[in-house]
Amino acid sequence: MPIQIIAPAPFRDAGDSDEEGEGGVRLDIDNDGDIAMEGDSQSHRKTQGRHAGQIVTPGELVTDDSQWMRGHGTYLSTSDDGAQCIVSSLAGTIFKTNKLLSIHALRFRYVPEIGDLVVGRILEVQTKRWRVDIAAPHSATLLLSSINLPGGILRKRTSTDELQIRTFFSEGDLLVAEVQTLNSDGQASLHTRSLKYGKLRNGVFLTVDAGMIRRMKSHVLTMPTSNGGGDVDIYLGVNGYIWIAKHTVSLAEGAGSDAKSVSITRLEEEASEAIYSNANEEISPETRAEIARIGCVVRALVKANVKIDEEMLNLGYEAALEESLVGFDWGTDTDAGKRVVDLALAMRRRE
Amino acid sequence: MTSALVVPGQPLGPAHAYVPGSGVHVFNGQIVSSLVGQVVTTASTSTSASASTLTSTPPTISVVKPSVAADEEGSSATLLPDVNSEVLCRVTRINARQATVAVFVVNGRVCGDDFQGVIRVQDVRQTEVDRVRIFTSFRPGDIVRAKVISLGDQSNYYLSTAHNSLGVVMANSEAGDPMYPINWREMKSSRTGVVEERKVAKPF
Amino acid sequence: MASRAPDRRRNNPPSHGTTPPVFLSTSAGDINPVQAPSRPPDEIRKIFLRTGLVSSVTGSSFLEIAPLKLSVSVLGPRPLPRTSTTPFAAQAILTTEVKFAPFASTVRRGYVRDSSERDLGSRLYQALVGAIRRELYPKSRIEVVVTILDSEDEGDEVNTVCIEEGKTVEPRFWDVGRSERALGVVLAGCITAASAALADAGIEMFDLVSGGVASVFVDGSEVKGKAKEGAGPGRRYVRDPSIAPLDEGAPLATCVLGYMAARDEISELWISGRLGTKSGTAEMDELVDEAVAAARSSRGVLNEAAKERIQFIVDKAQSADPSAVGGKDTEMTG
Amino acid sequence: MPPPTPLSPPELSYLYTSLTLSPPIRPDLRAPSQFRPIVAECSFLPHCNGSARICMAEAGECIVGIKAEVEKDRTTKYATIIERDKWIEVTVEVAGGGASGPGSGVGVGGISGAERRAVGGWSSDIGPVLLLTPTSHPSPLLLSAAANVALDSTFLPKLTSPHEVDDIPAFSDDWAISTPLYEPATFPRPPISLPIVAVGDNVFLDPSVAEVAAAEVGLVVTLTLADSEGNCDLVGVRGMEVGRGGGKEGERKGTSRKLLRQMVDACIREAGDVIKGLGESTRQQMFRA
Repeated sequence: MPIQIIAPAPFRDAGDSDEEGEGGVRLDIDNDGDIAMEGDSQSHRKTQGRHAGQIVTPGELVTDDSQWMRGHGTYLSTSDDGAQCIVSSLAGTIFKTNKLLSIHALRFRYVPEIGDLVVGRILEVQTKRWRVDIAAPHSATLLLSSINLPGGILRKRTSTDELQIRTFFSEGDLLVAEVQTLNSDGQASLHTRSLKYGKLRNGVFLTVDAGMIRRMKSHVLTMPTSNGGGDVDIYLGVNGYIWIAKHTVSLAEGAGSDAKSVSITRLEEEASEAIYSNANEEISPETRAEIARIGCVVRALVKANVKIDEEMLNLGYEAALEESLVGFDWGTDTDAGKRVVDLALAMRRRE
Repeated sequence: MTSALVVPGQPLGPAHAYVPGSGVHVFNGQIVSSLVGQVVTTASTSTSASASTLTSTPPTISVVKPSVAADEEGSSATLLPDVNSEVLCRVTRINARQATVAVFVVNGRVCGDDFQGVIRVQDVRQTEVDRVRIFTSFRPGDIVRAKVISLGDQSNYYLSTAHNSLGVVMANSEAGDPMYPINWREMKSSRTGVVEERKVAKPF
Repeated sequence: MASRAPDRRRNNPPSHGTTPPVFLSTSAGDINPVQAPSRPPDEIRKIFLRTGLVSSVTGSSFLEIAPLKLSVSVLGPRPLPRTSTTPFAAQAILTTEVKFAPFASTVRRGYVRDSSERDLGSRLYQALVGAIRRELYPKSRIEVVVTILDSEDEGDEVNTVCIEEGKTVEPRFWDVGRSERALGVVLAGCITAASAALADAGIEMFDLVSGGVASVFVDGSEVKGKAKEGAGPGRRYVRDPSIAPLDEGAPLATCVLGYMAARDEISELWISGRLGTKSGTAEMDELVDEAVAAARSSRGVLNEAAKERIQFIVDKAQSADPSAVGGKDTEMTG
Repeated sequence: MPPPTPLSPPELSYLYTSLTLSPPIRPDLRAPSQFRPIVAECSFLPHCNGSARICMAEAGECIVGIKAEVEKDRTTKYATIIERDKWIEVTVEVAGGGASGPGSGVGVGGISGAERRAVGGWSSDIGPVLLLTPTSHPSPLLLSAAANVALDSTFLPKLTSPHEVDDIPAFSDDWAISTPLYEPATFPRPPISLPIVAVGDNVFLDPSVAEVAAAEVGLVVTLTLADSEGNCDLVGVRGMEVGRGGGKEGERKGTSRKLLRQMVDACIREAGDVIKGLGESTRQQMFRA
């Protein structure tokens, strides 16, 4: 059968999935790292039976217990008997930090924060800057002065660079950058002034919901793959844009190996020629297959509502290999994704 | 040397025997015409100095659409400004940073529609760039000879007058009288004798 | 000096007066549609194609195939409109527009483009866009405007059930694809004429695109054209079919395509009707081959028409006495 | 809405090379002739004679409603009931203006060209509503699968007045005795339009947006199930606009006849299963209801 036709299934609410164990796992993931949770079990009950992780909708009473403080996604209201109560203003899950109650929305747009690693796509080229789509409410800007210019950091920006702005980035180009500043209306300004950042090549792009990417120490992962695929770089943009590419020896690493001989300016000069090239390297079919497989793992995790981090990606990839999803099995077997996620979650629990 | 007419898609010869010029493209190892016109082959212009390199350059082959008599409009069909094109333009707007112009002649040929361009303050002249002021270089209505330095953004070509031969070639004074150039930065009204400042192109 | 910006919002009258055309004869007999003489099924109708008739645009052409008359104007490459939403275009943006004149068919057409005109426009775009070397014309647009002055009526009267004194008179057959066939013939003409106009405009192309149409019929008892060898039982192919009610019944399917003969590539394809697939694509292949053959025939005319005006200019330049050389119409069949 | 941002050159060239490999590697690891799974629902709009909702994970969602009306004959000015087994026009209008992006309009045309069916005296309006994710374009498959299911689930009220041409026809109110537009187990079945693209020498059914952007040639092939043995009839082929990204300049500008055969052939092989699958899913749901 070349096509799978699925009959519509009635909507399952969170309670149903809890019983099946899936939702429970998701709850764990949502709340780990939240230290205040466990010790607070007593006060849980006081929030009218609502517990962390439970889904509330806008206008729904979260608690009328006065010991709680109002956090993001909630507002104060007066209940019928005149008592102050906290009401949700978002559809999302309840989250507690000490005495602070906040609601994390189920779906939301990415809100940039300083220091975030984001993957973006150039929307427009202007005289001295680019407009970059980073899945935020406002498009970000990247100033010509915030990129590495060919010829090294020490070079002065000239008017020639302005004329050649399109040779660095043009419409549609993908880049990885860091949020440098935010202006008053939340618009981000990016920079790529590090050899870690810059134009993206040698891979595939996919988007997920910004909420599906867990914030980590590092959002650039290098993953060894099987089947002769070699190393694969994964740029997990905090904004939900993901780039999966063949691992390239980054210039910074290259410098580390023979840093003694190459001065930093020489390095910059050598780097300059290549950093804005649009040409891909030679990529073997094996690597391409593994890149596609990782892409499928990401999609499967997102579909199962499992947040993506380094651990889950590694486990998911392992599970995909264990399910012996070689070649094109993944494509013909539409339940493969679900099995991989289940297996990955099981492996996680074991650890 | 010219020959019979060819049409787009018509093969002209193997790709290794010629250097593709204008109006042709390469397909399947063949030089193929992209235009209706006459085939022109020019022997390689390499001078005797290059005789040391023994490889002789094959002749360049191009297809040229014969130019129609000047009275026929539309002959300037495929005229687009390119980098290094010399253009004539009329100043439409000025502000402190740049002069906006409408390009109407490209490489000596009148184009059907005006192309919008800008001359930025730093591109007005070669020396003492920091002291240039747009208001003392151009006024709206001036006819300027300029060179294209970049295709620019979606709406503007970037032009430069940073050369002696480039700059205002025709201008009217504030009173509306034609002016003639008196030096490289001033023009004088032919009627009132009032002198106004311009970035003047060196007359031939 | 550049002229002031032309008024593009309305159709301006000519700046000088015009004289109504006077025709030699307006007798009723001439108004009747020309009855196409019977022709072999593998021969296309005579094509009249000339370029360079409209002086105010970059390139133009006029095409006549029996009742179909259309004119094509090519404007550009010209600057893109200066709106804030216009994106940077590294290569030329092609726009195609097809419009029937209000008087082009029996039923009056409105001035606003209807869905069939928009559809023809998008197909014409498909046919041409690959052939133009758009990368040579950055930051510009090329506009192809087709005006259909006269067309075979694609009306539905054959399919209409006639009611005479309360009795229903069934039509002899149900010509399902009639309106499609009519549009197909128009599209093929548009493609050929637009290629000629683009060539006339001096816009660089990889190849000229010519249009071709073919229909497949069930071979009835009275065989006018010889059945093609190996075309399956009782299949008869007609190149460039006419739209007028056909004696032999309705065609099974019609194929229209834009064809680049020098590269043997099909840039636009449109098949409608019903073809069996018991033997794979064999039935379709036959039909496509016939349409390609029709396109090859019209390519001959297209080549000549594209050269004609240039040849005239060359001759004029070379000849001391320009009046000795006259423009000669290209009228030929494939 | 601003025009969709193009893919970057490295993305296109990566995709192009992956798809031209032998065997090709699609970004989602699908086999070349594998479709994305679809969710199909039918007969859920109470005011329509037939309706369908189709969801595809990435290509979005489409709702189609079919409303049958008695139409007055243009020439006679009488409402007429034409004998069954005559063809009538079905108009398709896309609400929501999905008129931008590659592939738009194709699916619609592909259906309207093919979908002329025996519905005496009825004029059917197919009104699809596209609920799309912003990055996707109206996939011809999405539209035509929705139209297919909607047509397959369409019922018309029974005609009660005698067959008199001068009369305005009268119909029974009883939906229990309504007749299906497509009688079960009769042929041909409602058609389906399959999008297919070619990259290099490989052909791909149901291309994703990125694959369309990298493809060199695109077609929409409309087929209908002709008999119970699974043979299909080809009822339409149309060109589909593709991005032509990734390839080198001067290469393929159209399709060769060999490639055309290859593409149509791939569609013919799969169409029967797709139509049967959709039909089964529809009948199961109708039966349950």
